[in-house]
Amino acid sequence: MFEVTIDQFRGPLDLMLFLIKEKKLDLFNLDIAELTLQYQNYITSMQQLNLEVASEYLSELAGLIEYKSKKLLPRDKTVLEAAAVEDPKESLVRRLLEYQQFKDITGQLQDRYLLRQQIYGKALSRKEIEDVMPDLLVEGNSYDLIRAMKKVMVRVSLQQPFETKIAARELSVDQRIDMLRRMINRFPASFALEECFADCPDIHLVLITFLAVLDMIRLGELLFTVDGEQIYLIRSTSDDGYNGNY
Amino acid sequence: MTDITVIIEGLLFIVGEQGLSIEQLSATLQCSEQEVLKAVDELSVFYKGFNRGIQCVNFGGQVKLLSASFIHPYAQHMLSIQKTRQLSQSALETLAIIAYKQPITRVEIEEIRGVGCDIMLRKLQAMDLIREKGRSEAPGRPILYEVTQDFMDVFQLMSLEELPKLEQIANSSSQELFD
Amino acid sequence: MTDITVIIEGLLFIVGEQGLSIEQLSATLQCSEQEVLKAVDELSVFYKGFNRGIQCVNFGGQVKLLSASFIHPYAQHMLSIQKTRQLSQSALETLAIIAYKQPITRVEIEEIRGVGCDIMLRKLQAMDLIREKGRSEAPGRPILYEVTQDFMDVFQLMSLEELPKLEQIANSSSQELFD
Repeated sequence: MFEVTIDQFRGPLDLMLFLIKEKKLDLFNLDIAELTLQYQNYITSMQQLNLEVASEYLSELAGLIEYKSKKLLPRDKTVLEAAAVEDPKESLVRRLLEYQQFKDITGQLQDRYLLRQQIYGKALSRKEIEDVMPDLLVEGNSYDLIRAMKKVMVRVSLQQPFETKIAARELSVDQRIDMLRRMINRFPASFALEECFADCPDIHLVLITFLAVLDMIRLGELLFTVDGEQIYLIRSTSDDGYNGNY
Repeated sequence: MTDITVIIEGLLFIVGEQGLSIEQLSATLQCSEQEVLKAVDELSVFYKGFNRGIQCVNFGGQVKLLSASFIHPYAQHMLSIQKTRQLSQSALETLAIIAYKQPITRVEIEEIRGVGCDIMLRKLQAMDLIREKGRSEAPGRPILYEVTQDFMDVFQLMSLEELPKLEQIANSSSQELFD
Repeated sequence: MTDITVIIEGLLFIVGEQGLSIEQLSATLQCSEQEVLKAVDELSVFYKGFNRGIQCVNFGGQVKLLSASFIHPYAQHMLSIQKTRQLSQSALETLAIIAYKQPITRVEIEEIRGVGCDIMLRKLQAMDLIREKGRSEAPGRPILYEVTQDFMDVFQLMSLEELPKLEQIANSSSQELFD
């Protein structure tokens, strides 16, 4: 049984590279039948765990099975040569090698990115040169703004299904706390406990939410009072020391 | 320069024209105000010692780096020949979100755009297109942003009412998706 | 430092993090790009030569002053700077492919990665790390993507040439696969 989950892979090629390494397959003399078997086992075990397997993984699986079955068919050399098609094995190996190259470069990019995050620029000195600043440096009109807002809205509406999918997945208590913090911002200073469950599609999330609320009370972010059978939560107004001033 | 002087130089650079007080520096570096003053002196002398485009000044206990004044005519020339700047798509999107939803916090903008926009907000602020408008009541009391008078000028708006309602945009954009 | 170097230092200080291109400097100072390049070199060497809290960099032809990296912990302490965000592996892969193969269409990127990346491309565009660069002649005339000036900045690249050659990576990585 694998201890890794599908989420750790960035796609079917990443998974194949993992299997090739894990099963010590020879990339330059790739046994497609063996790779197909391993890949299929993996996908099946993920599906048995009820993990969602993206369609990309399944379409590559179909491709692998096709390669494998072609290999089993009796070869007709003349047909193959006449068609002058690339050997499917070679093309798969080429794709894997190319993908591996880009996978390798990401480490370097990540390092460079993190280093750059640690050095800062300074803002434009406005006061120093105020008297020489021309009035308008920027050009634009209201149509630019409306178009930009349209783009934002289209993107948000396209992303909605993805976000719902994530919400329906299992959340950790910490993740739920982050969500609650944002939700609670929009609530009045005191509100009923039930408000926190308003977006819970199942009992599991209700439980996680309850744990999250308890934790937030422990952290002092929420206070609670009991009125009859009704529990009310109150946002703690204590300043946590954050002030954006220098 | 000594280590503490170098760190002070870096910090003064980052905060820019706002500068830092001797107390702030001493608290950050966990050393005495005497030591800070000595380091600031060393820094001023270092900048004076060379022919430099930057100077280090201490005005009433507020230490800052400034450009040397003979630079200003060049800066003026530079700005006058600069072509009008085109706002990038992400700048426009950020401005649009603020104009429609103001006052709004950084986190709320990031939720809508799906990407961080800390640097973008600083750029827009430096361009005087947005400004800080108090703080939200939310935990951490994050800064609220709103658009400025300059924003209205740049986009030729009499008031924000002139922008179409979001529902109108939504209707037209969903059509656009399917044609 | 020579006069022109001093003026460049002052101008770079004033404009801050957006920096100035060699062309902008040459137009402002009314001198050749060669002279500007020489002065910028002199400035970089001057900053490197001392133990300094500021550095002069050239990322993708945009010259700017930035704080030295060892200032980071102090700045973080003083300015309550938010934690550095990591880019996801998928974002990095997509960016790497574009940087090496640009201009490139979405379909070509998806062929290499083996997964769809429509939303990823839009996020990277919103972050100003990639931009549209016309359309391919291929059927359907798909959009071509390339990396932006901001990409050069966030990965501290003077030019894309600085990235390792792909063949070099291929050799080392295939070895790595089998040890």
